[in-house]
Amino acid sequence: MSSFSNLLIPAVLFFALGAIARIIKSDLRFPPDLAKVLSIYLLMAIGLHGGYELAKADLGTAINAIVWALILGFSMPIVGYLVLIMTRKVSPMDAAAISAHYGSVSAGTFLTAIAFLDSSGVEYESYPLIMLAVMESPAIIVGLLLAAWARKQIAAGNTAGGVSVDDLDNDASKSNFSHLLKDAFTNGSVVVLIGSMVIGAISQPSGIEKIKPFIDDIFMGVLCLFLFEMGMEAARRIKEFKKVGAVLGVFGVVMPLAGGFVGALVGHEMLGFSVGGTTLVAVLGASASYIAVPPAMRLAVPEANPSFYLTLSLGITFPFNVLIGIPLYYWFATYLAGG
Amino acid sequence: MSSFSNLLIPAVLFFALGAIARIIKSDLRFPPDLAKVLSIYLLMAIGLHGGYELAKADLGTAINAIVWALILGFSMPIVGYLVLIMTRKVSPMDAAAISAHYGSVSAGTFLTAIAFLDSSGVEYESYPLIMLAVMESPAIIVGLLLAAWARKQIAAGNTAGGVSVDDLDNDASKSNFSHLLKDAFTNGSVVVLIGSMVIGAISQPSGIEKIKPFIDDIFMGVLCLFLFEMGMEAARRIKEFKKVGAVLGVFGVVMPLAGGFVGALVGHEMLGFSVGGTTLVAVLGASASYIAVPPAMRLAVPEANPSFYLTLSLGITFPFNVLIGIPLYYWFATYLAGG
Amino acid sequence: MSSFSNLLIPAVLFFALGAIARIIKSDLRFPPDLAKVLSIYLLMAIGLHGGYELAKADLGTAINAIVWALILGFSMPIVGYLVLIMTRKVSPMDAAAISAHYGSVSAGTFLTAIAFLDSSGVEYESYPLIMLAVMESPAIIVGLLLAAWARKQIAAGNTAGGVSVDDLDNDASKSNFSHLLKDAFTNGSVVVLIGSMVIGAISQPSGIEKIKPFIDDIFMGVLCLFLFEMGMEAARRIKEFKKVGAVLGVFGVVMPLAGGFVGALVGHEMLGFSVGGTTLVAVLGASASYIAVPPAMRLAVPEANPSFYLTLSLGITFPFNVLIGIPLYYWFATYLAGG
Amino acid sequence: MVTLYPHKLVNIITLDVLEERLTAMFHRHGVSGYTILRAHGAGASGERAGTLDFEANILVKVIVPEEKLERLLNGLQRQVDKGYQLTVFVADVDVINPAKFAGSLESNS
Amino acid sequence: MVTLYPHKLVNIITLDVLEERLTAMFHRHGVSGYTILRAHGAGASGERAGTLDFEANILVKVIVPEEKLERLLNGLQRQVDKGYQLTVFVADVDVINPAKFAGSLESNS
Amino acid sequence: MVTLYPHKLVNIITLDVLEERLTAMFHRHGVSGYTILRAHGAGASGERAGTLDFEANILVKVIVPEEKLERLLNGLQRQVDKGYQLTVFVADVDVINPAKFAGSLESNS
Ligand SMILES: Nc1ncnc2c1ncn2[C@@H]1O[C@H](COP(=O)(O)O)[C@@H](O)[C@H]1O
Ligand SMILES: Nc1ncnc2c1ncn2[C@@H]1O[C@H](COP(=O)(O)O)[C@@H](O)[C@H]1O
Ligand SMILES: Nc1ncnc2c1ncn2[C@@H]1O[C@H](COP(=O)(O)O)[C@@H](O)[C@H]1O
Ligand code: NA
Ligand code: NA
Ligand code: NA
Repeated sequence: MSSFSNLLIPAVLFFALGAIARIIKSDLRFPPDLAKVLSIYLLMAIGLHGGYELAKADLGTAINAIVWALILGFSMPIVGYLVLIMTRKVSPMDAAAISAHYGSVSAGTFLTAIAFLDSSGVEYESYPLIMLAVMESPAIIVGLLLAAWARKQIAAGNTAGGVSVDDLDNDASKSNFSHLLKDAFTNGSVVVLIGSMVIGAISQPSGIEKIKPFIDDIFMGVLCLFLFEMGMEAARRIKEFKKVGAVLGVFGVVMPLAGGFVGALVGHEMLGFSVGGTTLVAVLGASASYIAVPPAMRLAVPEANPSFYLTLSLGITFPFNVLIGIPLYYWFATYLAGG
Repeated sequence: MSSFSNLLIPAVLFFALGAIARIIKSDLRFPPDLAKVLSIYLLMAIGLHGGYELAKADLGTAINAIVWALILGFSMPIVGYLVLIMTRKVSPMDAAAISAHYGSVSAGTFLTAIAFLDSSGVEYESYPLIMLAVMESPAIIVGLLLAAWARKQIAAGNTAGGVSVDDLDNDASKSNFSHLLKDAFTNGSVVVLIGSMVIGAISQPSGIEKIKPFIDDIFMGVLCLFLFEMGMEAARRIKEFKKVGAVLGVFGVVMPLAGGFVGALVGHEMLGFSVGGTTLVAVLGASASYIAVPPAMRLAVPEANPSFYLTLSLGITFPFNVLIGIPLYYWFATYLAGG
Repeated sequence: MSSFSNLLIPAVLFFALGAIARIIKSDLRFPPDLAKVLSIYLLMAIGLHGGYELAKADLGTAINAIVWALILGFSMPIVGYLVLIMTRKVSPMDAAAISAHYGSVSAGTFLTAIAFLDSSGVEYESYPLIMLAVMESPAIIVGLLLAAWARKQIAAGNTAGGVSVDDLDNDASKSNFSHLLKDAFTNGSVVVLIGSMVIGAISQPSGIEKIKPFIDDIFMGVLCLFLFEMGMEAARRIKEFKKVGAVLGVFGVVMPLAGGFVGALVGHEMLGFSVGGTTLVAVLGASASYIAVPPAMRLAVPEANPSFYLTLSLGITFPFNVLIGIPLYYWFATYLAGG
Repeated sequence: MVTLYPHKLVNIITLDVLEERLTAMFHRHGVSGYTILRAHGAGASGERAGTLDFEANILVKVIVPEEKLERLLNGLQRQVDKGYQLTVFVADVDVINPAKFAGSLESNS
Repeated sequence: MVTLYPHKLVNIITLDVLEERLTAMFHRHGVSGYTILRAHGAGASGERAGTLDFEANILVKVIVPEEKLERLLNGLQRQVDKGYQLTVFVADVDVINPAKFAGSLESNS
Repeated sequence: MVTLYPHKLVNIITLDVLEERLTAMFHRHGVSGYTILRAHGAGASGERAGTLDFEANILVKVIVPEEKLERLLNGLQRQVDKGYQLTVFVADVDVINPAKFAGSLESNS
């Protein structure tokens, strides 16, 4: 099938339907807690599925994949930060918060890519899944480090404000940097995903068999519902494009392209994955988090303007990846495999 | 099977259980958002299913069905309005708001009819589904037109109150009648239903195959849960029967009977449907909306007393159709087919 | 398989994951209404399943099972009350409220036991299910009676406070003891469970067939999600252990052991069940309610301190049963069968 | 120009499971209506996280004309005396439509 | 020491379906923001249990400096005149950051 | 007759993700409890629709005796200085049970 036929996958069509509903100003509203429940379900299902597969996988390749996930997760925010600072369009705090989103990943985009590969009949390895789990946290940590560094620079010439370690009023469990690190690893999404992977890996096969209908059969339908709502949220955010400005808008497209390119190279060259697996690693590189990272940044980098990072990750990069990026990364993975 | 054995269908039994729970004053409460989530799911599932079927259907018949859906949707509220005005029991505003409900349709009743036909092993066409989607909006529009007309009549002798076009304080996006029309078409239920139909029609078959377990296998169970809650809501409303009075109460039974009769004739004579399809068109004619229309009337006809239209559509007509109407319309469809 | 391999059942592992998430202070939060929706689903599914099975069952055995369920449900709270009074650690009101929880049952624990038996390939009768439904109410009634008796004792020397029958200000529908009894039988959980059983028993088989995927296929997965959340709740409660004190803490382990022992004897000796069925009756004896009884006690015994009964039933007995009790009762049932 | 009429707003924080008990009392105490919001929180009796039925809070708001305040507070006090935990606080508010708060729930239904 | 600045808190209890209508009005009336809570309740028009879309309540809170109160109340009164049921009450509150309430939603977006 | 005792009700509108941060502060500031309601809204920083975790609001209510007000407001002001967006307003309320608000959360747990 043509690599652009992803537009005829139900998951992508529901994403578009959500966006259209918002654009025509429909009064359709999803209940406040639905997105949360759906994302807990999706993380649980991919975790269980992935853990089950990984228990049968090759340890050496798994470790290799983890190492490369860490390298991507730590390096991409730094690159993003430097690029953003060079644009001179945002403060250092904003640059730190934005770039943390790009080092992390979007499970929604990843799952859309899986739906795309499935409907194209392309096989893929299960290692990218463990990379997904691993990549949630490092970017948050780098974001915090960059923000702490930027804060220190600012504080050198200005003693007021900022989360500083010696601040008397701080809650002991928050102020300390080591506690911010802990937060990155006890993040709800990370716990559900990694916990489910472990359960998938160690459960008796008969037990897993019993929950298969829940995690496999209804999975695609639940994903459609999730992307339906996310389409509405993305369209709400894209309206704020003008606040963000053209330069940042371009960043929201170029950054995933660069991440997808690097991810594909890692998948193909370093990890020796098939076209499907390479596409998935590209998607990990390209996608920006909009579930786990925004609340973490709200809490840890209150000085950053959320309009910037939300509009970029949810309003620009997410729809770009879903509609254009995924088939593009797939095409590139095919090119690499053929080269 | 006997045409009254619908009382042994789980969906109908759960409706009854909900009503009983309320009548015995159980402290059972469903969370506030559950009905909303369930109805989004049901609309999505029937939309996808119907769109998929319709993509394979005959265009001429489909257009014919749409035309007749429009005729029913536009004419029934007008008939209802005239009857209500003649009873002299309600104001013109109330008559407009009530009759809009009867021109529209109830997806819950329609789905119960499908469960009834399924469990009786009766086949049915997929065209009534597109009629369901089409009939949501016209009735809302006619209701608005009737209310505007009534309001004008009242305003002729009384300058105070009412939503008038030249009201300075009105929100530009609301006051204008064309915007009220827009609201009828961007109504949340309409967007989910029609959007899902389009997706069902244009998606790749392999993609639809992947979401079948979500939209088909668990469908009846979700419908049971939905009707369980709706049974509770209907029973809560029926208590207000005394406020509504006997004449209106009779209207709540006669109107669906008339609509079911007309609908069956349309299904059999005009559209040439089988007994199953004819039953479904009868149900479209008979049922009154209690999801999409009440909020629209709250907003557009604030002068109407909601007790009237809610008690009639949810407390009287809905249980009447579920318990008695459906087997009756089926019997009538069988009679027509045999005649 | 070894009787302690229950720790490798996904349901048990998700319970543990929830507890761990809380212990490592993850920011994972489940939406407020999720537990409610999941427990309505679980009660509906086990009710339907059980009713369907029971329609095919032997009436004599069923009645016998119901009688023994009543005996257990009425006698266990009395025993618990006397033991608690003897410890001299709690007031009579607290003793009444706590012991009501132990006479009742925990559907979550019961379902985990079923998952355990399933994954061990052990067959079981369907009668324990009807016992589960029957045992919800008697314990509540005994709890109310014990509290009324204790209140009377206290009032003999003290005229202030307490829910007394002649209290002028009382709502007529609450103050009267007969109304408190009514509450025990119209309790939401009881209505869903018994209602679904009746529906499962009287529905046409073709109707039940249509809802099987909803109540069977996805059941284990939903149970995992429910236990995931309950693991978090249990861990939150166990922190309050110190408030409860060692003596009560011991009660929270000894009471289920005693109840499990008695239950197993009833299952094996009186009802002649297989090892699987005997294990389930033991679990009914051992488990303490944390869904239906706590709200009932809040309302009817406001003088009792909820910290006591919540910490005991949810924080101590529930995890004890899930992790240790179930395999132990199974082992004991095997022993009885072999003896 | 909109005229404002002074009234009393009685707020009650209590358990979700007591909702029906309270609203039954409101029917007997001649108030014209009530509004209820779901809440969670913490106090002397520990945390009420709101995830399970038995530890969810509600915040109940009842607006009454000054002359009905005493009777309502007495009714609430009696509930407290019976052991029900209510956190009660009263504020001054001005309403634009005093007729709305003069009626009673009983006469409506 | 924190300085407090007197303001007015306008509370509106109404139907969930009117939310967009009200917020559109706030944009036109120069208020700086609003906060909305979901609620259920009962009053002269019967019970609003909150389980179905068309009978859920909201409690809307708008803080305004005293000089903007009249204009906002007039706007609300006009909605009532049109038949929309609003339960409105006003309270005195003190804010720590008066600049926040001087702006308007329009100028933000 | 029920006696009423004047207290201060501090209201804070902020982000859901800051809840734990605030409640930790309450434990340190000697308040006796708090009540939290979920909300959505809009203000200078745009709309917070409440459908995604990172843009849901909460409305926090803390009742304190007058003498504890200053300390609590100072604590809140310090959070604002650090960049956290808090919308704070204070109202006068009367309570029926002043003993309840004299204690502190720390001493409870
Ligand atoms: N000082 C306070 N300020 C606001 N809400 C409170 C306060 N104290 C108690 N509450 C609320 O009242 C509920 C019961 O409090 P308590 O009876 O003290 O445990 C708590 O869960 C809070 O929601
Ligand atoms: N006296 C009152 N105190 C608090 N809320 C009220 C009062 N009267 C009415 N309400 C609220 O306003 C809504 C509409 O009231 P009504 O228009 O009187 O039916 C009710 O559903 C309640 O939420
Ligand atoms: N004037 C106001 N009245 C009521 N709530 C407000 C007001 N201004 C802001 N808020 C609330 O405070 C939140 C943050 O406001 P802001 O920091 O101005 O964006 C908003 O989302 C509203 O919920
Ligand atoms: Na990335
Ligand atoms: Na109709
Ligand atoms: Na028990």
